[in-house]
Amino acid sequence: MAERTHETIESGAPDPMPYMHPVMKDNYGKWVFHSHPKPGVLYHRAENGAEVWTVKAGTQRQMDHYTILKLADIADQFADGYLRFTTRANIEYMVTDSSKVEPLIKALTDGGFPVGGTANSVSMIAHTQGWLHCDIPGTDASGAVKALMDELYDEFIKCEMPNRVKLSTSCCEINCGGQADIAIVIQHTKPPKINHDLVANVCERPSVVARCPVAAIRPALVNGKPSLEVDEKKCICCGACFPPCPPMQINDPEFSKFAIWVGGKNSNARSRPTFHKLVASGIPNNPPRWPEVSEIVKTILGAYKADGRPWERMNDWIDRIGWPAFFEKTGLPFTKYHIDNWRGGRSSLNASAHIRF
Amino acid sequence: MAERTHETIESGAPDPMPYMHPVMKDNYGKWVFHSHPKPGVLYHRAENGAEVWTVKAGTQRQMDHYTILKLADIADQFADGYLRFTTRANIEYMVTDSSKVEPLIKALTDGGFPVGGTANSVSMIAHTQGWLHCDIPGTDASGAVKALMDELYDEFIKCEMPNRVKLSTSCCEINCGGQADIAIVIQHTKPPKINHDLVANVCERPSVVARCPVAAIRPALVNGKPSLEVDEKKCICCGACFPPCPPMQINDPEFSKFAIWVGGKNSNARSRPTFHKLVASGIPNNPPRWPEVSEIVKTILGAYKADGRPWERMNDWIDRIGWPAFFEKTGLPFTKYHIDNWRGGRSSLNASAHIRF
Amino acid sequence: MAKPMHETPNLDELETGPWPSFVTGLKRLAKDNDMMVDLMGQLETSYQTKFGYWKGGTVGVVGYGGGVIPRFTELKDADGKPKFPEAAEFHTLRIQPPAGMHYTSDLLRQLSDAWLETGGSGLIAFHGQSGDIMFQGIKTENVQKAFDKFNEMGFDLGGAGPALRTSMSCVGAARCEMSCYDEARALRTVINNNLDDMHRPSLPYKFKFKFSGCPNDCMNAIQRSDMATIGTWRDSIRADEKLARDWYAAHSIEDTINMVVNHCPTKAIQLKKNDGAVAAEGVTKVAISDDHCLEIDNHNCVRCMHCLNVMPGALLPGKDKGVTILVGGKGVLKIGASMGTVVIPFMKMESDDDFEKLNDLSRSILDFFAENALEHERTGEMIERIGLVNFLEGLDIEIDPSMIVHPRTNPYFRSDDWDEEAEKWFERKAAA
Amino acid sequence: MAKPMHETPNLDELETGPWPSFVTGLKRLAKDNDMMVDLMGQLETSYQTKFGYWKGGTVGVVGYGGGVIPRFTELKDADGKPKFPEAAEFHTLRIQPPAGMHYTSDLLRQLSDAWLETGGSGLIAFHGQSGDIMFQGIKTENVQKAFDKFNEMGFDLGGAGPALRTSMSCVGAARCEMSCYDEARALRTVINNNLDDMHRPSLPYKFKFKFSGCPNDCMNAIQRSDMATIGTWRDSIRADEKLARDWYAAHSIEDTINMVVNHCPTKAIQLKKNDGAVAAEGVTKVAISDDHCLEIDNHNCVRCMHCLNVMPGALLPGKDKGVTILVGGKGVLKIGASMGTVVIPFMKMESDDDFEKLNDLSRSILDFFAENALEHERTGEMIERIGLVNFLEGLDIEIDPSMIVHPRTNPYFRSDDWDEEAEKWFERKAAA
Ligand code: SRM
Ligand code: SRM
Ligand code: SRM
Ligand code: SRM
Ligand code: SF4
Ligand code: SF4
Ligand code: SF4
Ligand code: SF4
Ligand code: SF4
Ligand code: SF4
Ligand code: SF4
Ligand code: SF4
Repeated sequence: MAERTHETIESGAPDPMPYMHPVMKDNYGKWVFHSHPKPGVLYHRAENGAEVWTVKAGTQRQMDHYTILKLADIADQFADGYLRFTTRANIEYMVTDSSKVEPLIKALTDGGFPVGGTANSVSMIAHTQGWLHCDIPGTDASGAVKALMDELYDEFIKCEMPNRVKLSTSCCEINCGGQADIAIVIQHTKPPKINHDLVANVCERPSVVARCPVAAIRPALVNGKPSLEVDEKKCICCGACFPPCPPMQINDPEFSKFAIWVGGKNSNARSRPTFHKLVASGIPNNPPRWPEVSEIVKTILGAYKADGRPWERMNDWIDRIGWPAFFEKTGLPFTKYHIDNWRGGRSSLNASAHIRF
Repeated sequence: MAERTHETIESGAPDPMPYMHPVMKDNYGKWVFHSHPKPGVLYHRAENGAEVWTVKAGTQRQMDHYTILKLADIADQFADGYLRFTTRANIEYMVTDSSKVEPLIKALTDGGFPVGGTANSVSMIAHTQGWLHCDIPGTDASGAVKALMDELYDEFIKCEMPNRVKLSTSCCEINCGGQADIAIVIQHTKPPKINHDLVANVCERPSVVARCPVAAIRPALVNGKPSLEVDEKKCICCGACFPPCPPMQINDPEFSKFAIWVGGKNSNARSRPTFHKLVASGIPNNPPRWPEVSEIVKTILGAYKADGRPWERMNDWIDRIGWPAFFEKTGLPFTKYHIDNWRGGRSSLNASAHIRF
Repeated sequence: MAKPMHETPNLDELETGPWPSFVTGLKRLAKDNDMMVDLMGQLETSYQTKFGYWKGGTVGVVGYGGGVIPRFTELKDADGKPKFPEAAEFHTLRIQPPAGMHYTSDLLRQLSDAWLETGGSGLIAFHGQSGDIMFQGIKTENVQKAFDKFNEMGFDLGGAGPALRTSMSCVGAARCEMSCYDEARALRTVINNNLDDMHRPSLPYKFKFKFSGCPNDCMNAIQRSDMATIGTWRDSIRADEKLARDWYAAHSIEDTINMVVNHCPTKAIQLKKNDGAVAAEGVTKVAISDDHCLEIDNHNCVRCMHCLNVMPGALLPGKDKGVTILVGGKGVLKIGASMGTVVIPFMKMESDDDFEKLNDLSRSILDFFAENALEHERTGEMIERIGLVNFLEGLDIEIDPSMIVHPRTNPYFRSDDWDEEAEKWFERKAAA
Repeated sequence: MAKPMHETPNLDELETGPWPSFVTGLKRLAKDNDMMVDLMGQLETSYQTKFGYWKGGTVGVVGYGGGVIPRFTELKDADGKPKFPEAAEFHTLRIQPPAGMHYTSDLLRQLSDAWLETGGSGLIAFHGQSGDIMFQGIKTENVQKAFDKFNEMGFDLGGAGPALRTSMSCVGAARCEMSCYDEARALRTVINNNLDDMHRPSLPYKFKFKFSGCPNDCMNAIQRSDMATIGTWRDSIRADEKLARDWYAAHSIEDTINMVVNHCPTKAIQLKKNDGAVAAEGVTKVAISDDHCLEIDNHNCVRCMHCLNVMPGALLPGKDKGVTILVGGKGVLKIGASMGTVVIPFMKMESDDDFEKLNDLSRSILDFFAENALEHERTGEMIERIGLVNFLEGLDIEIDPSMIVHPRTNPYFRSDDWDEEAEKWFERKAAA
């Protein structure tokens, strides 16, 4: 390593003000109105009448140098050199002159960036690392998302859903992608295969034992070496033992399947935040385009779109029609796995005579 | 014992038909309408136009021979010799001639039986054995109920509550009285005192250990004899160890207090059935009239009566106004004990930004 | 008899006030009953010391292992002699009442007379919380005699201990338009075919059945019983326009909205302009005035009963009636109180066959409980331990989304055979 | 550079379709970047074998214990040599973005240029799920150089490992009328005063803060962070009659009922006849037409945001603004996912003092976590283990009924000192 000339400044999170569009800086905390002129466009007005139009476009999140330069150039051409990213890796350009909106949309569209993702559209999928970078992934996240967004392209550039739709994809059950209206998460279906030769050196055995949520792991001597042993009857294949102990290989090309969860909601609008619920599993992990996943996601979105009422999020819709109707309308099979048998699962059982017929 | 001449017939639950008022028998399963002509009176009409008026009155549940004869005589005089009891130990007389309603009411009232308990009144308190008969009671049930019904007499004979009000009283935390709009349950506040001399002979020690919900009991040798030991830090004074092991005396004149719970609801009307929730505790166990209990019950009923809307049960009312308002309106103190720290308690925490100010 | 009364200053206080006084009753009995004199002595002591003085024991009748609650006094003097000897034994006989708790005056008198005649205290509770007639206060020596007398009259002991317990059914079909099945018949079918488990306690712990004719659940069955049978219906709510108009005439548009429409948990009932059009499939439509009608989307109605309760007769349960069955309700020991949860969303309850099926199901559940519960474990606790699915599989009951409020929220399950499980569902759907 | 591309038939498939393709981006980089050539080789292999090939390790920068995610290939030939040697090391630098993720075009270019210049792959993710700019793909030897360059530009590493993590705040005050406080300032106050815990990981496990300007919670803070700071207000919802009338003009009475009124979780908002009377205390009243007005009972409004969302500008947060703080949100390990729960129902967030208090509170919570959590235990799990009350007492926070959905339903508590606890409440009430 070359000689170091710089001394670290622990500067932390930078002040955004130097990078913020002047109209936002000037009216910081003074906005009073917004509307959705068209898909992909937001309009905000401040107390003093100042106006800003935001044009929002999808990106691939993992961007190369040249894509970044392209996005920067568009900012210079149309948006006074300012932009921001949303929490879902969409890009937003702010303009104070409404006449710039359409040219900006054209530039983005021509550049390959779909304009949309606002209001009651399907926004970009929150996703994770996958085979590109993580050490424990069961699938690829960027690839599955690219494939799925291709299919949902129309729903991104139009606002035709009952309310906002937030999707996430995660490449292991740790679920860094989070709770969502529809969450797509890879799921292991077989217990880990243990490479006993490595355990002694690589794993902190007591802490691995402690990690298992069902106490399925016991210390054991295998071929005279200290190793670990899994009670396969107990094991729920959660994969929690793998990160701290890679010789407990949980990933398996055949036995990693996608599961789909619906009705997660983080906002406090109307109902309290709620977790997403399992609706489908056993879906093949089928790169490069995972068509079986797209199929089910589209089926669910289709049912929601057809039947949901304005402002009903996915969970609100299902609350209104009931879970039996959800399975009916989507044609998804209801299995014993939908019935929770984890700690506290009792609270999800129907302790009432409330039944729809 | 004298020589036995009878051979047991395992006859089980008797057929009610021989004891059922003819109008009910004739129209069994064919009723189509009811109304509430006045407090204490029900009107039912059958498909074929047959009519029946029911007059309902309170009793002391634990009745002596002479009271029973009096009730039987009233049946003969006004109600064709038929009667029934409700699940809350109220008595019901059925008459097919509306002109008999008022004389029947008069006879009951004159006889000391309050007519009421129907519709949106406060019905009789479901209660338990207490010192009269149980082997583990912390208080008396019949006495506490008599004292409280004296205070609630007016609410029994009138229908002025937003909806039906169901009360219960239990003489230990086992709560044979059950979930109720307002439940009054004695509560121990100190760990059991162990009479070590008796444990070895009287208690099945392993099963006592297994009973403790917080694993606070350990086998121990005391003065050379096998006994039990309680970790007083862990013990939650639930009393579960006492029935199988009476030398673990949990009852204590000073440290048994009343707790009051509200919002339990068993019917499926509107919301699903729900459990009652703790609102007050530390209330002295003060025979013979337990005035402190009555005071709080009346305060709660008063707030509900004033603020509840028609058809709102206690739980519906509180759901609408929120718990902070409940504590505000009743003036009851909110303490750390209201916050559940038992298994699964997490689900009762406010995991949202939904807050009333 | 002539034992003088003890001083009972505390109990005396309970003779004041308008509510019927059990103390007055006890005193009246004590006039010619020494047992009651001494019972009052002990009870008064409890009021003074705030202590109970009973302990259990073993008392029963020939051939039965339960049904009597034995009570022996622990209130003794220095020599170990009971302070109130006449009430030193004060057992209770639990006797099952006619289903629905119907009585004639004669029956009441006969029961009460028999009680006194056979040595009972004269005190009877109508009824205990489990539904028994509780004959309270008798000495060991008289227990058999009293039982025999009741048994001759056609009455039988109820449950106690780790046994099938006495059951309760609501007034239901006898006098209630909400009733969706013959509750009394169901109770007698289930209980009377399983009396062995009541009279010879050998279950892991108690087991209770309760029967309510509709989801108003006047028997608190979901909360208080291991197996709750609740009436319901599958087709559309029936409406009576005349009664609906009558109801509206006595109320207002605001009442209709605030008291009926807004309380529907699923917004299945709506106030609509009266357009005269016919109702769509699955919709109950009833005019409440020339201007307005109510429309109920029955596929979204959860049979909560509220609108039927508010507008009695105007709205009535459908005709395709039956029951929902929930399992696992119980009190607070030791995992916290639990409500029953749905195991049979719907089952017809009309024909002899239907009742036979209910009987078979009850027997299977009792058997499963007997074989699989740990000692002193209630059905609800057993299900909590083994999981609902294992319970259902053990009973060969098919799973259904009506059994849950929502599917699982955690990934903690092992799904090797997802496809086979899915196949089962598709096969059932295809067969339906 | 001139390493030839590997065959990537699978990845190539991801170049079709309308959505921007990361594969196209990778390929473009690979043209003049051998690391990317080999990265694509390994990634294609994963697509074929359905296996990941990275493992972790230890790589960092001088003085810091975290912020770099090291990745070493495990895809090796028989001799243990990497099959794709140029991508054998492929670390990520997590860099904290400006709060709210605002950029100028120049900044973007500078960051991207610096990344290439210092040996980075040219691949950058805007942003990771925790909010970092993820500079993905650099060899160990270049890590320090790249960091130094970013640091000179005013950027710092984010969190990784058992440490304080990079935070996120919504666009909020910068462009949103719902915003109830200065989110960016709050983020920078809390994070930048606790950088030691970020850069030198020594907490029991990770700790995340997230900041949302209102209960819409666009940062998913309640679900995704150990401490969520959510904007709210205490006084009445503000109304703008002009905008309300505009909104109504574009809608209808049915829309008003179905889209606004019926979705209010507490029925706090009602449609009323426009009687011209003044609003009662705590009531927001706004005409939407000459005939009708909306009335909001603010004491019963739970600040869910729904009506404000549907009628933007017509209804706005009140003026007495501040934040609600929830603690304990986290992912699924190992007790199942948990949401944060309320520990501070309301706290002003305007003055310097207010921000100082937020800073103190954050520090106290971090300290309590550091001292009391077990290894690899998140805050939510710790609270689950020790109980919310112990957590609150440890932090000297007063209990409040807003912290719960309902009081306990079980009698499993020991209440010796009920009276003292009650007294505390009465004293607080008297003092208030
Ligand atoms: C830009 C962004 C914040 C940021 O700093 O990055 C944002 C911005 C806005 N959100 Fe959001 N939300 C953003 C992520 C979220 C998230 C989190 C997420 O996407 O993962 C949520 C919670 C989702 C959930 O519940 O699971 C979220 C829940 C809402 C809601 C509540 C929706 C509901 O009914 O449940 C509103 C209210 C509304 O829709 O009017 C809202 C409203 C808005 C408004 C209308 C606020 C305003 O007045 O400006 C903004 C317009 C967004 C649009 O594109 O239509 N925003 N919003 C985020 C854009 C993400 C994206 O690119 O799609
Ligand atoms: C990179 C990122 C996904 C992404 O592509 O965006 C990510 C990637 C990883 N997460 Fe995550 N998590 C990322 C955001 C999250 C989030 C979302 C958030 O922060 O809002 C969560 C859910 C919220 C939470 O904190 O619980 C999340 C919950 C986890 C967990 C589960 C923690 C739990 O208590 O349940 C783990 C497992 C662990 O920590 O042992 C984990 C572990 C990991 C590890 C470190 C796995 C490992 O043991 O090696 C992954 C490193 C991947 C890599 O090679 O870069 N990650 N992880 C996100 C961080 C990027 C960034 O810095 O901006
Ligand atoms: C007689 C009795 C059944 C029996 O076989 O013993 C009975 C009889 C009726 N009940 Fe009940 N209920 C009876 C106990 C109950 C119970 C259980 C209890 O009291 O412990 C409940 C459940 C309570 C709970 O939820 O905790 C109960 C919940 C209802 C409801 C639902 C109320 C609600 O809105 O939640 C209705 C519907 C109504 O009010 O119109 C109802 C309605 C009725 C009707 C109107 C049914 C009818 O059409 O005839 C009967 C009139 C009762 C009256 O006095 O006003 N009955 N009812 C019970 C009288 C008890 C008493 O003396 O007070
Ligand atoms: C007599 C009665 C109260 C009353 O005055 O009405 C009663 C009295 C006793 N109950 Fe009960 N329970 C009575 C109905 C109930 C009910 C209500 C019901 O059956 O609908 C419940 C709640 C429902 C349930 O079964 O969980 C009930 C839940 C309990 C429990 C808690 C069971 C649990 O799993 O949580 C116990 C404790 C036990 O069984 O070990 C218990 C135990 C007892 C014992 C046997 C206490 C003991 O260990 O000695 C009491 C005998 C008192 C006595 O001297 O007669 N009793 N008990 C009720 C029975 C009368 C009858 O046969 O009609
Ligand atoms: S979801 Fe799992 S595999 Fe994917 S980035 Fe997170 S920890 Fe890694
Ligand atoms: S996969 Fe999960 S359940 Fe199975 S052994 Fe590993 S940690 Fe335990
Ligand atoms: S509540 Fe307790 S003390 Fe009272 S009867 Fe039931 S078991 Fe006995
Ligand atoms: S009172 Fe309850 S908690 Fe205490 S030792 Fe006995 S069983 Fe355990
Ligand atoms: S449960 Fe239903 S059927 Fe039975 S009495 Fe109550 S309201 Fe009538
Ligand atoms: S019975 Fe059905 S329609 Fe009527 S209030 Fe209940 S759920 Fe609504
Ligand atoms: S959280 Fe609230 S303040 Fe922040 S961007 Fe979303 S809507 Fe606006
Ligand atoms: S913000 Fe308040 S008034 Fe508006 S919908 Fe939500 S709870 Fe109701």
